[in-house]
Amino acid sequence: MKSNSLETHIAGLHLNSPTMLASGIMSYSVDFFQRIAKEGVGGIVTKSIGLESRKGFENPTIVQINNGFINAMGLPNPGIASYANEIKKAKNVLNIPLIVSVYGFSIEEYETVAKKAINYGADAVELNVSCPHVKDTGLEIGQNPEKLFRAIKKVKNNVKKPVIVKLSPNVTNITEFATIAVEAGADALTATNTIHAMAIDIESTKPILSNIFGGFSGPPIKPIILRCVYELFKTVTVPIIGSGGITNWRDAIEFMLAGASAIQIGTAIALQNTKVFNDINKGIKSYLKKKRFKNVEQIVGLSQKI
Amino acid sequence: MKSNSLETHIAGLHLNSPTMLASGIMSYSVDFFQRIAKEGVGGIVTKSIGLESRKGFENPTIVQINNGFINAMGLPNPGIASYANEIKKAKNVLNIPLIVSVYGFSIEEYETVAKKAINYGADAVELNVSCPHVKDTGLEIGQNPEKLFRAIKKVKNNVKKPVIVKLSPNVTNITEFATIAVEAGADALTATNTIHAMAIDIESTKPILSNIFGGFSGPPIKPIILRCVYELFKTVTVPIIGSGGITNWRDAIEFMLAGASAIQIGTAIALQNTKVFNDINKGIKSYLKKKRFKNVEQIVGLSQKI
Amino acid sequence: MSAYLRKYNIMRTIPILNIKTENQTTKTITFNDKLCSRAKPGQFIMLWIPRVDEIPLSIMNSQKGEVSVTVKAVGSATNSLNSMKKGQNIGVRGPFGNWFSTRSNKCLLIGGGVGIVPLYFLLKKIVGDDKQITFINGAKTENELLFMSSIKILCKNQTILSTTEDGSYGYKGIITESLTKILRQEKFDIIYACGPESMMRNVFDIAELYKIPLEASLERLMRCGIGLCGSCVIGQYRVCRDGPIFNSKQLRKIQDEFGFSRLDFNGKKIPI
Amino acid sequence: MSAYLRKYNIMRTIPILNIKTENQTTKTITFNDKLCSRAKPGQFIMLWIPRVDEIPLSIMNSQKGEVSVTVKAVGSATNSLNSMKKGQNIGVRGPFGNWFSTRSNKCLLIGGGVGIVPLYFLLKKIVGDDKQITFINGAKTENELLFMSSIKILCKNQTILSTTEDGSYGYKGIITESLTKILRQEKFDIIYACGPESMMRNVFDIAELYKIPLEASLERLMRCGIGLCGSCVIGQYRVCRDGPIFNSKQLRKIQDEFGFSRLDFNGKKIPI
Ligand SMILES: Cc1cc2nc3c(=O)[nH]c(=O)nc-3n(C[C@H](O)[C@H](O)[C@H](O)COP(=O)(O)OP(=O)(O)OC[C@H]3O[C@@H](n4cnc5c(N)ncnc54)[C@H](O)[C@@H]3O)c2cc1C
Ligand SMILES: Cc1cc2nc3c(=O)[nH]c(=O)nc-3n(C[C@H](O)[C@H](O)[C@H](O)COP(=O)(O)OP(=O)(O)OC[C@H]3O[C@@H](n4cnc5c(N)ncnc54)[C@H](O)[C@@H]3O)c2cc1C
Ligand SMILES: Cc1cc2nc3c(=O)[nH]c(=O)nc-3n(C[C@H](O)[C@H](O)[C@H](O)COP(=O)(O)O)c2cc1C
Ligand SMILES: Cc1cc2nc3c(=O)[nH]c(=O)nc-3n(C[C@H](O)[C@H](O)[C@H](O)COP(=O)(O)O)c2cc1C
Ligand code: FES
Ligand code: FES
Repeated sequence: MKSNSLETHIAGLHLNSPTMLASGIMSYSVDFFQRIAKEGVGGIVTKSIGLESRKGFENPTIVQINNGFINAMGLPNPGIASYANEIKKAKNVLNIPLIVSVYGFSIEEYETVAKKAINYGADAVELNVSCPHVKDTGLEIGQNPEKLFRAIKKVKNNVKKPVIVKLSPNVTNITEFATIAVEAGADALTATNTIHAMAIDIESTKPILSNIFGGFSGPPIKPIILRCVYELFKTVTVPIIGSGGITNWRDAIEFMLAGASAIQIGTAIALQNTKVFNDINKGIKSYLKKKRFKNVEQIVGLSQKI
Repeated sequence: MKSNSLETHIAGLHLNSPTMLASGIMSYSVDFFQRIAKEGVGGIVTKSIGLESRKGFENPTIVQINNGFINAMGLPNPGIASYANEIKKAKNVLNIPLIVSVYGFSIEEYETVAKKAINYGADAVELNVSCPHVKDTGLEIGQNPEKLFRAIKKVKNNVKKPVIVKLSPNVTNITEFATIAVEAGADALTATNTIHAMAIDIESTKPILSNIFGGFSGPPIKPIILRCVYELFKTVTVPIIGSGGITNWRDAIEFMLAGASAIQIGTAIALQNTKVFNDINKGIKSYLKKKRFKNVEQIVGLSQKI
Repeated sequence: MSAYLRKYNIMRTIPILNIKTENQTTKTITFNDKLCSRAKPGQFIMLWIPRVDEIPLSIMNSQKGEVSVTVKAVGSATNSLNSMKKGQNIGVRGPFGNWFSTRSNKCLLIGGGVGIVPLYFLLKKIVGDDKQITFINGAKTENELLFMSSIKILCKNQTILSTTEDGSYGYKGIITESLTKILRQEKFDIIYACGPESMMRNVFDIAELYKIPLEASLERLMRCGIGLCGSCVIGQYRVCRDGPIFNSKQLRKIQDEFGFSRLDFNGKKIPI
Repeated sequence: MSAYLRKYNIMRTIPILNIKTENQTTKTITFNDKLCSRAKPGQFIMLWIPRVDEIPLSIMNSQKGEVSVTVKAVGSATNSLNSMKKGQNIGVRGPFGNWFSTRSNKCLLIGGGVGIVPLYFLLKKIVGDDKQITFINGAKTENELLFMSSIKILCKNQTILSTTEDGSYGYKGIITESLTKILRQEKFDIIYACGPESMMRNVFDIAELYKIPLEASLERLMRCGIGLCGSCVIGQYRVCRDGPIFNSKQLRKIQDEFGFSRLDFNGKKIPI
């Protein structure tokens, strides 16, 4: 295998570059995955998939505030049975890791969907225990230590592939939940999902999102999520995947210096379009060269040494 | 008394306008309070004052990220004994409410400082139980339900003036803490303090703030804090003072529609300078006129009706 | 790949300036918006009806800061929009997406139903440019043929071929028959199409046959409008961001889906 | 009220380009920075020494993208900065604050110790402008008189009055004596002053006596540098944002504090 300074390893997954597609972003179509594979994406996380199909919330499901977005899509997804075809097709045409994001309305649902996703060919699952706007899934589990533990444990016991847990930043102490996740068997952590937020239109005096509340993503949240990653790196030994406001290679480096082994890109696809993966990878490469690092793994957590 | 559409009432305090100076912003000098009084500030919250004087952290104590700031001043303050003169002087020269912000390293310290502040002439105290970067005060109390209750109760039992509690957004569920604060006797809530965050310099690979972590303020946090205010208005009946990223009159209206009876301005003083109070007040007035509201109190919480 | 500027996506809430009834189901709504008034034919907006819905609509006209959309009531959002009054607030984001090219000289515009909205806008923009234009519009019945009187004025030196399925106006039949008829006789530099997807698919197949470049305006479910959420994906493209206008080369890449399948609100592929 | 642009306050980390030793305690450090290279005399920067401190420093010179500051080692940050090597990274925010006016014709510049830094920058900028300039600099002893050789070249058609307390160079005595002496003989349109605050207070009192407009560059503890934190407040002013240059009218408003008291790191008023 040719040596590549951007190679990264996350819980046994081998990524050609540390830039991944975040869950819920353009993630229904394998054709689109192929498009960004050409841009050098290192791994792909699908839309969060549940047991049954879901329509999601009425529009508006997203609102832009400065250079951030508040979204309350409401987890629209075709359900794991329908999505099986996409997973199979993806495994046929892609040669980068495919991680299926999984949510459930109960611990059992998490387990069932995760098992099916792996059976259909997913290289790993990412448990979305942190969706801030759909009732009875996501946060209801991600903010409840005991449920969180049991959900992860159950999935771990039943799948043979890596289990990544996507944490919520909407908690008093994220390290507490990270510790629980790792104790329950999480092979890696994604930090984090979006931050609970809202927007009001002053002309109509009404909340804009149909769901009123949504999850805040993009550049505004970066300093908050960076802090989460920094705290997590101090606390856990499993790899951390950074997700929150990463828009350019500088942001990516900042996250890796804080302790992220890889990073996920969401909102930046709207802000910078699909070339963002390539741009970031190129930027990281130049940085490594300029600073005389041999590979990207050398900078992970480096800012902790002070 | 002349009728004024911007008049607001917060727990017995009478404000000529709903725009207040947030704690910690230019708040050592009464001369500066006079300067912004000319700009129409409705009420002033001082720097958080403790029992003893504190030097604060080494520089850098603040770093700008886009249009937000992360600060870790470390609560530099002269201590209540030294600050007595400023309080007395302020009461002599200002005819707007002076609210002394109070922090302590123990419940007793909160009580002592609050009592003294009121004795020296403060019109109210704002309990800072939410400073995100100084150990053993602020968040350590604001994130601990039981301590929070006892601290507020103790202060309430010992001062005859309004007690405002400034909440932290760095919690899983802010309404839980709000409920506790109100049960303990809080006359109003300030929502909120800054959000825990950090920044790393990629050239030196080091965290920028001397304290590593700090509190994020300014426009980026607005949608998050707005959500806090909206949730609080649903939960408590005491007045809410909004604080977080308010930069112009549109932001101010958005907060009031969400449920804030008044708003505090911090970071915008750097972004817009001291005229920001006047600009916001003028903007609110035009809005009320255009929308045919009689006074600003009519719009408080209006967006909750959907 | 279309441009995307942050300010386009910040919602502006503005009062409705004017409402015009086009026929029983369709109204034209006009409002002031600087950004949208610079939109080009083919671009669309996301229009918010407060606390009801937010839907994509093609821009029908724009001039001197005023922007119009033409809305056919087909469901709850469009019905609710069409029952709004002058002065009521709507929210607008956009303009989004790419636009029709305007380089070619001998143009054929073909639109069905409310699909002629962007073509009408295109017509207005190019009609003065010394081009040779053939405008084919079609609908079920006469009063569903939109903007007829304006189109007649605009096209007084050009060709208009109207088609109604019931023959109440112009040719009786379906619109693609008119297309085939004319292509047998004449060659065009370009075809612009908008309308029901099955019709556009037919137009595509015919255009391929006659080797005439096509630009078709596609519709898909839209949520974000800016290429993020995936609701509008077709093949490797996002209709909101990489479209809504697709040329023949692009359409060939998505010919398995174009006219056949789309994603529903659940992100599930369903037949069209 | 000075301008403040967001980009000025975003920290840039850059390598030290050059270091020049001025005397035993003082060095001049040069780096590349576009924004600062457009700074005007009197403006300052916040300079970050990674994981050590961040301190305010006047800009000493700027040209063609290169910027210099001159630093006297007086404590931990300045010592640490002065022991850095070429190529090491520093962080820079700024330029901040207002600047000296340059309208007047007959100018007197008076600076003590490292306080002549901004005056030297001012001198360089105005010396070619057909002005009549008197430059008074002072220090304890000869080798603390900064930039002497450059100043001599710059001022070859102007007046230089140097003063050392020990008489090792120029007049023996304190700098304000030189000022009084010259004001008895000559009238000036303006006096520019920078140096220890007690000296500047004396300059102020003398300037008031002789009714000559003064612009003095003040120093206070600085944290944010942009008018937010209150560390640098004097009366109603923030030295970082409303200053650091204050004119006679402003100085009169703060005469109870100017030269007498300042805030310490605790925000407590202490004597100067
Ligand atoms: C780029 C684009 C331009 C359009 N231009 C026009 C126009 O100029 N005039 C016009 O009348 N209509 C236009 N439409 C269609 C219009 O958006 C739908 O008619 C409208 O959204 C229907 O909403 P509803 O709630 O009234 O109907 P519903 O009952 O909710 O749905 C009826 C049908 O409308 C479509 N639809 C519903 N919601 C959406 C959505 N969010 N995005 C896309 N399609 C949706 C679906 O096919 C659905 O089956 C355009 C659509 C797109 C994608
Ligand atoms: C607008 C302005 C321009 C300045 N220009 C220059 C210059 O061109 N060259 C130069 O050598 N010095 C300049 N200084 C002074 C310089 O900032 C201090 O010498 C330096 O901060 C001392 O830091 P230290 O850690 O070495 O010393 P310390 O031992 O920390 O302090 C020594 C003294 O320096 C001052 N000081 C310390 N920290 C700060 C701070 N954050 N802000 C302001 N003063 C502080 C205090 O008076 C303190 O008592 C300027 C100061 C200001 C406010
Ligand atoms: C439109 C949209 C949809 C999203 N859907 C999901 C989802 O289904 N599951 C999930 O775990 N995260 C979802 N997210 C969160 C993103 O994966 C990502 O963690 C978050 O947006 C922060 O990263 P960013 O700032 O790069 O966007 C979604 C985000 C957006 C903006
Ligand atoms: C430099 C700075 C210092 C602050 N100091 C305090 C403080 O001492 N006590 C406190 O309760 N809040 C303090 N805050 C928080 C502000 O009062 C305010 O709640 C927060 O900054 C959010 O509002 P903003 O976005 O308008 O700045 C400080 C904020 C800043 C930026
Ligand atoms: S509507 Fe969201 S990607 Fe097109
Ligand atoms: S240094 Fe903060 S206000 Fe001047």
